[in-house]
Amino acid sequence: MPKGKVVVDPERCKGCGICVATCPFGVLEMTSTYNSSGYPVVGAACPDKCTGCALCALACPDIALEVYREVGAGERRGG
Amino acid sequence: MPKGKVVVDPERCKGCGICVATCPFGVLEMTSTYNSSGYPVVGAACPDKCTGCALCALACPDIALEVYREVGAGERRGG
Amino acid sequence: MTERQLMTGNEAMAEAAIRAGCRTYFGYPITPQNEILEYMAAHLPAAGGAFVQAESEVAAINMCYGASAAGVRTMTSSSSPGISLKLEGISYLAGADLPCVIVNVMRGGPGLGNIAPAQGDYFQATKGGGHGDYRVIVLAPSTVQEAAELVGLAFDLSDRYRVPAMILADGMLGQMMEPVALPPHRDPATLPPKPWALTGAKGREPNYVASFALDPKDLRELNLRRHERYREIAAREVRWEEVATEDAHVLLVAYGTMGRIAKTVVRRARGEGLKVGLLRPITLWPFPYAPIRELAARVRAVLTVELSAGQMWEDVRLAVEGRCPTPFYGEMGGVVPTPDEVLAEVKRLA
Amino acid sequence: MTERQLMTGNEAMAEAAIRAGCRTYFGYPITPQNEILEYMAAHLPAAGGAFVQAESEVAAINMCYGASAAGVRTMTSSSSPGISLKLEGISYLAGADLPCVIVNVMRGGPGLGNIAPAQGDYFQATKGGGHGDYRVIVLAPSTVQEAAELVGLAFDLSDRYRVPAMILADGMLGQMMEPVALPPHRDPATLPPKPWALTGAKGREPNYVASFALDPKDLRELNLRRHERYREIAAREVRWEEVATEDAHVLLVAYGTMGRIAKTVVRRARGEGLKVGLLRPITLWPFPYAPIRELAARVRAVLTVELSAGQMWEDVRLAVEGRCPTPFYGEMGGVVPTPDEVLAEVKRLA
Amino acid sequence: MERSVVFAGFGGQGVLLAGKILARAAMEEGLEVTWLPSYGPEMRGGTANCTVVIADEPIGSPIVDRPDVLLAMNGPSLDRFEPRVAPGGTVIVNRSLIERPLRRTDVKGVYLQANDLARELGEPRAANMVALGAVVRALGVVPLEAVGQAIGEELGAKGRERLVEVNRAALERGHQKSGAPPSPPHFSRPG
Amino acid sequence: MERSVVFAGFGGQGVLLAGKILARAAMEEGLEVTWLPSYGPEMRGGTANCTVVIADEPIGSPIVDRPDVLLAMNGPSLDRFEPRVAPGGTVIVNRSLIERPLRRTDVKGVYLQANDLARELGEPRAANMVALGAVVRALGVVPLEAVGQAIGEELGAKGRERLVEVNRAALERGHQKSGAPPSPPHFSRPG
Amino acid sequence: MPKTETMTKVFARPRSLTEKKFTYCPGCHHGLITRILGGAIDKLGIQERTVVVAPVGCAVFAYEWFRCDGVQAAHGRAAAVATGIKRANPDLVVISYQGDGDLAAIGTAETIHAANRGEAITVIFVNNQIYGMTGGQMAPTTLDGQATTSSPRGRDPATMGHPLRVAEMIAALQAPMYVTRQALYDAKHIAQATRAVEKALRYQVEKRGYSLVEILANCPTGWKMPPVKANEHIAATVTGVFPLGDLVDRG
Amino acid sequence: MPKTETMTKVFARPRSLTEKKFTYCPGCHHGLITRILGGAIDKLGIQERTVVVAPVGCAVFAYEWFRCDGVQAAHGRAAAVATGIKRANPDLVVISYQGDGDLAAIGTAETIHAANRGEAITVIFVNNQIYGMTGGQMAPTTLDGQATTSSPRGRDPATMGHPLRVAEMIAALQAPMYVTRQALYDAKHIAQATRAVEKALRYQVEKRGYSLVEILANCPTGWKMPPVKANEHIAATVTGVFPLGDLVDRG
Ligand SMILES: Cc1ncc(C[n+]2csc(CCOP(=O)(O)OP(=O)(O)O)c2C)c(N)n1
Ligand SMILES: Cc1ncc(C[n+]2csc(CCOP(=O)(O)OP(=O)(O)O)c2C)c(N)n1
Ligand code: SF4
Ligand code: SF4
Ligand code: SF4
Ligand code: SF4
Ligand code: SF4
Ligand code: SF4
Ligand SMILES: [Mg+2]
Ligand SMILES: [Mg+2]
Repeated sequence: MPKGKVVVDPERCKGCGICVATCPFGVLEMTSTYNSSGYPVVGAACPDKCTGCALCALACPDIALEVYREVGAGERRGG
Repeated sequence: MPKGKVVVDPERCKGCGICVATCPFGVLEMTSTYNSSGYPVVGAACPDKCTGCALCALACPDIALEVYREVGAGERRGG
Repeated sequence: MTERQLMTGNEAMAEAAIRAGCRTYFGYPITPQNEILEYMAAHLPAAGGAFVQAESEVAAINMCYGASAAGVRTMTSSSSPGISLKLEGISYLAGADLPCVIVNVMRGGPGLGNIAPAQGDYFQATKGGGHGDYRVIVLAPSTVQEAAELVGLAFDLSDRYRVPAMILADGMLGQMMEPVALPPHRDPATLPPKPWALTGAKGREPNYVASFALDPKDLRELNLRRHERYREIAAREVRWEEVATEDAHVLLVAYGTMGRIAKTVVRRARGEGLKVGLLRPITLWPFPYAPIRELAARVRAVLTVELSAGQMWEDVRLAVEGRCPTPFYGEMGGVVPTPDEVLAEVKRLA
Repeated sequence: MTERQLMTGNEAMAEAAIRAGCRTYFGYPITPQNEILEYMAAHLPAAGGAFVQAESEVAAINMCYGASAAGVRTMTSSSSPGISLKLEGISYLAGADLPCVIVNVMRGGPGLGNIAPAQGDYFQATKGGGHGDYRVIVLAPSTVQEAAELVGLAFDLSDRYRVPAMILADGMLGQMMEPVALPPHRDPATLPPKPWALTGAKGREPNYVASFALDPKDLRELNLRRHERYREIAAREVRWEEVATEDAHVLLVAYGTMGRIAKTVVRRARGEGLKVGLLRPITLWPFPYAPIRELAARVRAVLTVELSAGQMWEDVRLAVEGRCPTPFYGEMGGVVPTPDEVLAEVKRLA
Repeated sequence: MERSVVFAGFGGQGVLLAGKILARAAMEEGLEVTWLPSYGPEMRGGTANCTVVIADEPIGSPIVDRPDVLLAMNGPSLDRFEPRVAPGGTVIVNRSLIERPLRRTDVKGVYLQANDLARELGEPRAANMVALGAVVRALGVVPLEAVGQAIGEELGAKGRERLVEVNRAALERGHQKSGAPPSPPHFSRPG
Repeated sequence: MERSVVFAGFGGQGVLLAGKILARAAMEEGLEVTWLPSYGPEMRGGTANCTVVIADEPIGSPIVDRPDVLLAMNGPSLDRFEPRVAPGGTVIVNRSLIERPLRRTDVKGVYLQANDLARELGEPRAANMVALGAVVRALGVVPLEAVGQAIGEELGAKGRERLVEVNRAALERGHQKSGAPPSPPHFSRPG
Repeated sequence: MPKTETMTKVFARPRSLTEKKFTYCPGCHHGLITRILGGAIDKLGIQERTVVVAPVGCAVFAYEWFRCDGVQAAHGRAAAVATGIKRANPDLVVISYQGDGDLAAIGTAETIHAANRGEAITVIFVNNQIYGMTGGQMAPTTLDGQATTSSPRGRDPATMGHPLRVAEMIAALQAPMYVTRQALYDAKHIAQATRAVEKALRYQVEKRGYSLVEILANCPTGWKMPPVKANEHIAATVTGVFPLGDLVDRG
Repeated sequence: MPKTETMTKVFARPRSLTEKKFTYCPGCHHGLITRILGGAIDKLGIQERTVVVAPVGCAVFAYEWFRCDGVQAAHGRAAAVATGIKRANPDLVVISYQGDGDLAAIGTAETIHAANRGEAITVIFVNNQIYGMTGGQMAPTTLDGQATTSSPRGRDPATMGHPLRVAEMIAALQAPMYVTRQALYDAKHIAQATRAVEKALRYQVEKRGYSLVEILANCPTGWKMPPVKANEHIAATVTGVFPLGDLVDRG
């Protein structure tokens, strides 16, 4: 498993939950933090499980996620 | 052959020639008479050949023709 | 007092239409008047009427044209850009002498603008935004109660004179709730007959409805007869409200939402001892030229206040004709002035 | 004298547009302006421009909106009912500060009316038939020569002020032929640049074209800036013609086709020793209020003559403001009065 | 100076073209001129007409309430326009299609077998040019040569030389014939 | 007498409904009342607000330049509307979501844990009713019972008795809590 | 049935038509279609409850040719007007008579949505591949290469597209009950078209829903062809682009 | 490619998008489609010659989300506006972004005729079966039985018709180069939709002509469904009415 990292932009996240449902590895969860617009924000529950597959980011309607992957772990890109 | 008769309303006829082309028996022809709107008017060249089949009237765009047929000569109607 | 209900202006206009015997409604969504359409969708079928969400405003007004030609009370509603699209149809209704009620819940313009309250469609409504020499009766409510009442009046006037009638409201009036005592229900069967309507040519000559007359002399004749009715309407149907005009030094002229704000202005001004009065046109066409002209002879200034760059202002100046100064105070783009802002302007004049 | 050609007003306007650098035309057939569309179909492609027969007037004006946003001179033409359909689009052009030339070859109305010459769309053109507080520059030619010249002017003014410009002609002017000396060709490449145009965001920030501003304060601001330009236009661009006004007792005010007929009236009146003059507005918006006001102080009456029920008449009365009587003579439905009919009216006044 | 003609006939008789050729000739002569057609759907199947005004100063109204000359190519046109002709004016009557004399006595009548004359020239469609010749004479402000010239400009695309020629011949024939004494010929049906 | 309230919060917090219930109660009390919402797309995801004006004579403007009472259900609403409150007026601050005290000193602050109190009542969505209770007290022109009654009329479809009940309880809780001393509590981050 | 001596009248003007002469050009199929409609109204006995909606186009006068109630609609909006009438009074039989500019250009939205809603109206669509009334401009149905006054070098598909096939487009919707394309270039096709018009009206009388009869018509004037040649052109060329026959019959 | 310690960024905001936050509701597919478009513009390197035409609808701000030139069109007229731009300057890449109310109701005529003329534009058609912006009224694409604020008892096909299948309608025309229907309810379909959008734009860049990408989108707010459930609804129900896949590919 390649190692990845997902970074949430809390001011862009609207807490829709789509990334949570999309991540095949259960990395993400809703938090009880609200951003300045009043939306609950998503966070990484178990960041270690993240493979950097970027499926979450591909599905996020608000481009609130950035995804990183360990160097050499493959070339799949979403942008 | 049943015997028919075709009657032209010269004020309705616009001399388009469609009836002339339609009559299977060459009954009709363009005349050199003009009506009050200035249109040349159609007439029966050989009225005797008319079968009363009404094809001319069915094709006339200006309802300028009335067709009669000898009693008992069949029931085909165009109206 | 009849029982009062808490309703938005949009809902009240829709319910009032049903109560006035409106049995066909054709509309297309647009903010800030969607609640009219939605109310009709929910309630008109139950009243035995037909509701159609049209594919566009153009289709909607032409459906009204058909329904009206068929003799049934009909209404459409929209907001500024949507009304622009209806103008050809309104001109056709006018040209075919068909009654119809059109509600314009105005918003900020031009173009897409925004959805805030505005009064930038006054010219369009009163001078005939569509082509040709026609007029529509234009009624401008300033409260939810009045909106409900004027809808009923619009149907009656429209039928009586065979002239389309428009309710010229705005986003604020459409969206706000106030208590309203609704008018009673009227059974369409009891409305005056329409012998000209397309009901099937049974036992009578065919009826034809058209705005078409190829020969200029015929078309002139149709126009002259219609303008005869316009003159009758102008003579009989002018409506307005006066507040504290008897001894006023400054006369405000304002309609609709701006008219009710002007009332607060008058109250505050009088509270401060200023002799300020208000004339609030209720019919924008026919416009209350005569009462304004009369008051203009007595006051020091006639201040027109509008949510526009100065549209009704032209009619006010036509009424005043130089008898006194005619200053103007306006806002645009959906900005609504506060009573105090207007009051400050009044003080400069008083 | 440049070589004169015999052309209809419609053809001359189309050719003048091409010579003014118009490189996109979008239109839809309607009598009495079809020759503009047909001329463009035949000649615009050869000039390197794009001609599209749109599916409707609505589509045509919105194609203009796109082409104008792309920075290319663009024109559409229609007649009364078709112009009504364009009003939403015209309001969008105005709201997005886009130049565009719109030709209205007016016909009898309202509704389908007929195809004879009329001037029933004056209000629509000058007061903003569409929604919101906007204006379009309105130019009213009265000869084929002037039609050709005003088309060029319309393009220039429209570009300079970023305000749509309308040529308000009528069926007679569109259909009649007169000798015309056409203006020279202008190369679009030599026209003033349009830094706001959508040409691809290369080496610069993106350009956005819109009439949209959700926040009322923003929309107000846009409107105020636009009205600033309107004031500039009103100050600088008023155009009119005066005939025999110096010593006139009766002043005729008439535009377009009616304006040229009025010239004959003035000639015949002077021939009979009557002191009659004519002020012929060339720009209907901005309207020549000031010169009319000035003359009103000197004459016994200002007679407005129009092919309508009295539309420009309101502007004339706004100009005169009670300084003298303002009688009106009008025709409708495509009827055009003869010089003698107007002369008879003048004699009643003189 | 301001002179006006109404060309009226049945759609297809070429009255608009005849008027246009006259207008072009007037323009080439340096005169002011307007040509105003009846237009639109009413042309189809019905009557067509145009009005030409020629003047030496700017022309006010292209609509003419009392034309100096009327060319009536068919009966309905005569019925419609005869009453409007200016007193002392001229009415050119296409006798090939019109079977009644003028009703008015205060105008001059010129009777011309326009269609027959054209047919004689081998070009039946040139009846309008025959009539135009008569108009030119009645009007008296545009030289016949200028009108002949204008025919060439209007019709003279490459390869149409014969058409131009026969039309000019028709023009001249009409001009010449209309110089004949103006007394009305005999009509079978009085008007 | 004319008193006005602005209800402001995040879309979904039920501020429009709270305002409507107050308006209905005022109407049932025979008063004049207007309810004016912010409307349209700006509601989605952004803030929502409504203005209620209550008076004993016809109401001129439903737009209020200086409201007597402000209910701020979230931070952005407080930021936006605090400056507009009439001097001497009251601002009800939903402390559950707002982490700053009032900036102004010429208005009275009422701090209320609206969401927490609602959660305690087992109906987290009733925070708006808790806050409405405080509004009713601050306004002082509509009896609490009338507002309780209006809740029933707004929400009381068949089978929703429990909902009505818990909302009434929330209303009373807010009313009662807002009676407490008005001194601002401690805030972690100053505003 | 009236007689002349021993003869019976076998063809006469439909009773549901007025005496007015048609304003169409010589040979124009609009007149023929009017006659067919009149005949169908007679046959179904619905003259007293029919409303004819006339378009803007050469058929603008259509409302006056029927001894039925009639209305003249704005250009392109006949289907919307028909919708308004039918919804206001479902007992009426509503005929929307439209040209190809009217129905397939400016009226595209109204055409498609009335059909998609399944309005219980009958649409008579006169496809003559040209704007007749305004002097022969290109219509959406104009053939590739066909010269018109607004496509003087012929319709160029690269910039103007190919002819729009309306019957096919409407047939693809779920609601329409009957969609057919007919022609009138000879007696056989006139008879077929007559039956199609009758069926379309019968479906409305039987409250089955929407129907559209597209008719390939001539326009001798716009096409600059003598009428007989124009009819031959339909048979030889036009039917190749617009195939004849029923596309949908859910009756 | 920027790095965090030893890591490479594998997903980032497309360069052709501005920094502005979307104004859409939580979970709304409009945002996702914007991101996909931005990615495709990046990939084809056409940012400096692209013009985005925004509709009236929830995507009204679309023109401001791209670092490309942009224009806001009147409701329903985006295809006409796009036509005007493209005809004025054929070197531009013109994207018409439209909702289903915009494109399939009020804009029906402009939609069909731009497609029929084969305008060399790319139409992104966001079919969310509802009028999102105005508060959830029925769209032409609303499913049978679906309740909306203007069909409170559910869409009744008897009076409101069945959902309009736009891609099918456009595919029946002769000019369009590429017509496809896509969805976004899971990663696989997002990837497919991305390729479709790229292809549509590539065809325009290659001057091949008109393309339309219909995207079955959600509207959690209008449907009154949480976003994840809304996506499931598309997979389970909406695709049944609107089948996915390419309808035309003449590339
Ligand atoms: C809004 C509007 N646009 C344009 C016209 C002009 N117009 C009249 S008829 C017509 C089209 C005629 O073509 P078609 O519908 O095919 O009917 P046809 O005459 O060929 O039978 C047009 C464009 C109009 N009257 N109104
Ligand atoms: C002429 C006109 N009519 C109506 C409207 C109101 N309006 C704004 S958006 C919209 C429809 C939105 O629905 P859709 O196109 O499906 O876009 P969505 O919001 O669902 O993405 C309407 C009717 C308008 N702005 N202009
Ligand atoms: S998909 Fe995006 S907006 Fe939605 S919860 Fe995840 S990060 Fe937030
Ligand atoms: S990158 Fe892949 S594994 Fe990591 S959070 Fe996103 S979806 Fe889950
Ligand atoms: S009825 Fe038949 S035979 Fe007689 S003229 Fe007509 S077509 Fe010929
Ligand atoms: S078909 Fe009719 S109009 Fe034509 S020539 Fe024959 S009778 Fe006359
Ligand atoms: S122009 Fe064409 S469609 Fe119109 S009446 Fe003449 S032939 Fe018929
Ligand atoms: S209303 Fe629907 S389409 Fe509009 S932004 Fe919200 S979820 Fe998206
Ligand atoms: Mg046609
Ligand atoms: Mg949608």
